[in-house]
Amino acid sequence: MRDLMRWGAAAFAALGFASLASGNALAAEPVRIGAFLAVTGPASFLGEPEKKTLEMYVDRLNKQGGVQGRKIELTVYDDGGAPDKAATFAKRLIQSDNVDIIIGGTTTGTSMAAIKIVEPAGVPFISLAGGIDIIEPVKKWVFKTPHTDRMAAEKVFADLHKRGLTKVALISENAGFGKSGHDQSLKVAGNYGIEIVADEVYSPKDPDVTAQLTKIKNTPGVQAIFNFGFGQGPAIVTKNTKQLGITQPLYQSHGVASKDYIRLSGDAADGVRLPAAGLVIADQLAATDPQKPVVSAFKADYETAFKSEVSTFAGHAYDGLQIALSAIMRAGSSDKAKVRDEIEKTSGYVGTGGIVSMSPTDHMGLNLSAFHMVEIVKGDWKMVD
Amino acid sequence: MSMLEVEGLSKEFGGVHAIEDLSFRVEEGHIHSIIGPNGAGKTTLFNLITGIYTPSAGQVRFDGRPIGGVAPSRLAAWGLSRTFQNLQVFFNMSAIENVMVGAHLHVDRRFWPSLLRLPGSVRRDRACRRQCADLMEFVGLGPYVRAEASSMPYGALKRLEIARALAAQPKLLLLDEPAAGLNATESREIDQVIKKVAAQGITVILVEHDMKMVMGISDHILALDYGRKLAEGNPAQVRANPEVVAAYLGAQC
Amino acid sequence: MAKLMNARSGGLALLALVMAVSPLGFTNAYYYDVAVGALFNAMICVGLNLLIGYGGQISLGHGAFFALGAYASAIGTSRWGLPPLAALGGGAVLVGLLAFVLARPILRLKGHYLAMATLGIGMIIYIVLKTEAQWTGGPDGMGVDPLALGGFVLATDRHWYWLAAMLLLVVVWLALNLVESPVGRALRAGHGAQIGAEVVGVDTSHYKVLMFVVSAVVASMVGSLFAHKNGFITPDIAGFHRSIELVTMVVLGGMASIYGSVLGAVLLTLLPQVLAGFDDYEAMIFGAIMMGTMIFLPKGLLPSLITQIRKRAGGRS
Amino acid sequence: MAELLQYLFAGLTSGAIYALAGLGFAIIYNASHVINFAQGEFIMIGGMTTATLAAAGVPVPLAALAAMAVTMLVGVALEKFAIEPARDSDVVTIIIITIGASIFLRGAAQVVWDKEFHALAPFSGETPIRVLGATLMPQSLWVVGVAMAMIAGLWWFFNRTLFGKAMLATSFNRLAAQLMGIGVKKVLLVSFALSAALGAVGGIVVTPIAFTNYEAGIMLGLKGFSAAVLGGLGNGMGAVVGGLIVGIAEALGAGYVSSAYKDAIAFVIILVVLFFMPNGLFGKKGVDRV
Repeated sequence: MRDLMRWGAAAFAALGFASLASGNALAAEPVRIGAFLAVTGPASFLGEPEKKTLEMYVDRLNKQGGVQGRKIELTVYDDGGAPDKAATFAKRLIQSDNVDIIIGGTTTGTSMAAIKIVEPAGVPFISLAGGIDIIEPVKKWVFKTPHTDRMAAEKVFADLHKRGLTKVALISENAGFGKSGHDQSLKVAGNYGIEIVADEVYSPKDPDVTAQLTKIKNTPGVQAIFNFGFGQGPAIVTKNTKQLGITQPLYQSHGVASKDYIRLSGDAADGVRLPAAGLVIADQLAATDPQKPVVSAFKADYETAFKSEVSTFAGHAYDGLQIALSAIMRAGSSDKAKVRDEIEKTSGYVGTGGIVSMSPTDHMGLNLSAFHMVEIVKGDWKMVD
Repeated sequence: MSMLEVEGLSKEFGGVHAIEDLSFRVEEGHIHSIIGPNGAGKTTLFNLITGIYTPSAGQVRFDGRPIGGVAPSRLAAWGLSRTFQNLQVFFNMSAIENVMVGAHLHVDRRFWPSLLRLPGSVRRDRACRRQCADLMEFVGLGPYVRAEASSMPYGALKRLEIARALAAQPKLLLLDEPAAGLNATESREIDQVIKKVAAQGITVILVEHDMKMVMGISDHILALDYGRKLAEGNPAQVRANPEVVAAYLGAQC
Repeated sequence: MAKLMNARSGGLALLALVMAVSPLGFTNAYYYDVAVGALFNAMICVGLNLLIGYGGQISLGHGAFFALGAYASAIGTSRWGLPPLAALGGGAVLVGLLAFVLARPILRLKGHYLAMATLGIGMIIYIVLKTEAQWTGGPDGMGVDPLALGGFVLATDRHWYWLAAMLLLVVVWLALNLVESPVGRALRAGHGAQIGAEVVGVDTSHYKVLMFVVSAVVASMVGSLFAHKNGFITPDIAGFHRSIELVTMVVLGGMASIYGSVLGAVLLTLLPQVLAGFDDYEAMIFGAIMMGTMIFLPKGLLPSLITQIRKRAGGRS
Repeated sequence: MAELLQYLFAGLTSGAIYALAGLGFAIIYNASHVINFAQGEFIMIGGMTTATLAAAGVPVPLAALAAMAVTMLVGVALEKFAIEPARDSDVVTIIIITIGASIFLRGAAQVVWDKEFHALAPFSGETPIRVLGATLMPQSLWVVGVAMAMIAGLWWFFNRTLFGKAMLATSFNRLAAQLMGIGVKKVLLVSFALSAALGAVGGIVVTPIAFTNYEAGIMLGLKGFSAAVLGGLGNGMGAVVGGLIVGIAEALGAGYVSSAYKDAIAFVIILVVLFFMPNGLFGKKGVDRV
């Protein structure tokens, strides 16, 4: 029986929990930043650069002596894009790792799940996901850095409006990002005099979407197609559109604002328009653009460090970290309530995503001017406005 | 009325007749043996009688009722039970549990009392366990009452199946080669068991290769060859039948 | 000692003891959170083991029943204003009916065909949950209110831990009752030798159907609790991965071993937390552990362990 | 008419991809009655190896050969170190082992490669072929053609070569095969090597259409399993027909019913078929031996 008890204790306690316990308090209390990101899973090409960016800058800052003489301690967990895992890791960051602030939530789903944890716990939380539900209605402790899917839709519709195209076919990915973008598109289309005449979806890993596009092609009056999704889906949509000989202009969302999309789509991407942050077209920004030095520097940093092209997602993480650290510096401590107040007071911060000015009613602080409409010409971005 | 009536029974597998136009009767209280060389269709016949196979033609009546299309589990409720040549033992259970499954139709098997372990249900189950232990004793498995089925030797498993079949309290018991793989002493013990079973008024159909046993205990014998009836009668008649001797006994003795 | 593991009272007492003592090692609420997840999984796996381990029927779709329970509670309480227990019960009844209707045709299938059919049903439910956004909130999921029982709100992980621990004891007790009853014997017999069971009067398909329903209902009820506890659910909990995870817990812990399921569920819930620091190597290590366990302990952790102990103690007892 | 034809083409493209995935399941099942849930990862490894080698300037045919070799090596290692030692275990145990293997291989792929999507140039250009107002990409014909060639090759292997016949014999009765002097271990090893190679080929021809990344095997494995079961396990032709049915059902479902429910429609069809044909479309009916 005594053996048995020992065995039971070993199984339940030692095997698991003992190894969970992490380091104790260090001599000089560090600033603890926690992150839960979709480093694996379908959103991994968002989460991966986010993680790399956070690690690179935290490392660099620590080498320079940290923040106000305090080291920065970064803890990153991989939620695989699963909301229930994200909730657990958020809890772990708050209760076990005692972080001062949380950056993360690569996807809207994981961010929403974590909100349930951070709000009652009272920990500042800067999400890196697009969904507008994250900050609307405003939640006391929750902020976000990327543009919302609604803004992307608005930017696209504004461009369509300008070109006099009003009848639009929507095709979206039947998963978090695409679904939320789809819903927001339907909501704001009317404001720009746009009528959605076809509405199709595809699954994230479909190898072929010609069936959906054929339906769109045969819908009378379609003047343009708008695709909301990320990953390989939009590239397949783009290729299939060309295959079917569809001549109406194709719009993509900011979810594909990376060279990967162009690489995967090949020639078919020519002429595709999409809203993108300044980071994507750093070299094309006017010299007077206040974002130019920031995005150029970040782009250079990232690309030298990782030998791969910078993406807007990496930029979201960069912005999140900068906003968090400057708030901590302004607050003069890592006191959670003070830091939260300072984040809310962020004003005129020039980031990779745009110029951020938050307020008690706006926990993102970006406006449509943060987006540029770009067109793909001969395999490269060309700024349209 | 006969306990079992088989009329014009045929079964074919992909064009091959395993049983062809077979008719016979089994009288109540008899020990009725079926003999024949390997592949004569004895086991197929058992599978037809117990509802595991559906006949290609003909029919089987048990206690006056046709069994066509009736599930084996219903037939068991009618009073039909059997053992298997290639064991059908529950190796994932203990020996006594095997026998207790045999008593399935006679225990309280309602879901809620079982789930909640109601006292009455527990008490009845204990009684069932005692009866099954007695049955094991009866077939000579006394030493194995606490054993796991997976740890028992072949001969014991044969008897375990008999005990399980008896626990179902059948009117008709079909034994498929109960003495196969047993040594002479064990065979004699099985002999005695079958006689005791018959003495309780249970009709027995026996498939067996051990001629000494068959001739010794049978009231009636049916000889099969290639799925057809070769001969029928009491042991003396069958033994004297030249076709049987040629087809089967000749080869053996 | 091995006998003690099998004996109902000894095993239950040990389980209770371990669950009572474990919190001594919990230094903060997050430990409770993980532990509650482990206990929830343990309950589902005990139910699922009745089907898989004792009944010999595989299911790659139980994640969907779990999710249906969760959504029943989420929709019932937040959209229709039902009391939580009514929503939980209603969900369980609906899932039970659904499982019952599906079970007959499905359980005629064998082996990999059955695996495919259950997988297909799980996927269909997953797609419905993902698509019917007006009810379920779509892929981004929906929020669920905390569990309030007659004015008492289960707000902290500590409360949840004790509730889950008590429920697990009840579930284990009920499962042990069932396994050792005539119903459980009939079920096991159908797995051991189907025809052998049929000819003594066991309607084997009846018991398979029964266990399919029972395991689905358990998953549904735990799903309801999970929804309240987590506060937020998405269709992912109905997905293929969730179903596979549950089966893995059962098989890893040991098929046809109630306590094995508890062990398997607890270890596999903790493992990703332990591996969280391994970054990119996490998946490799996880996969390797899964393979290694099944290769070297093909009967699962607990049964193999018991065999080992028996072997060691063999000479003495 | 053109519309229907376009849907059928779409279904054919996806369906041929699923069929290729399903074939791998069929081969291993044939030799061992094991369902290898890591089959999708074979496809992924084939695609990833070819794509990265091609990107590094290796000619595609050479890259493809290398990819097949690499994948075969993985397949053989999987059999040798994971399946062989557990050969006599329960079906479910082996399922869990192969699922563990798929997680392991996925994890390894993200370490060896990365998490990006990789593309491969289509073998015969990107000019769509027009048929009666519908269009089809040449690469789709490659996929269909390769699937057909594989069916033919497998038929020849299993019916006309001694070793192929021996493999079939092993699947029917392992003991008898053993008594006949057929090395069961060798048969298992070859079946894994063969299906790994097939998976690699599938991955290579599919990558120009659907791209590949370290997780690409999940979907392909799932659809391949569906195709193999629908067609009847162990029947190569069945797996191909099953794959095409799933692909076409999805395309027609997306076209005429609802694109949100197209995957569900495919699963409903599989379920209905299984209700009426418990061994799939072309599966052998198992007889209980008593």
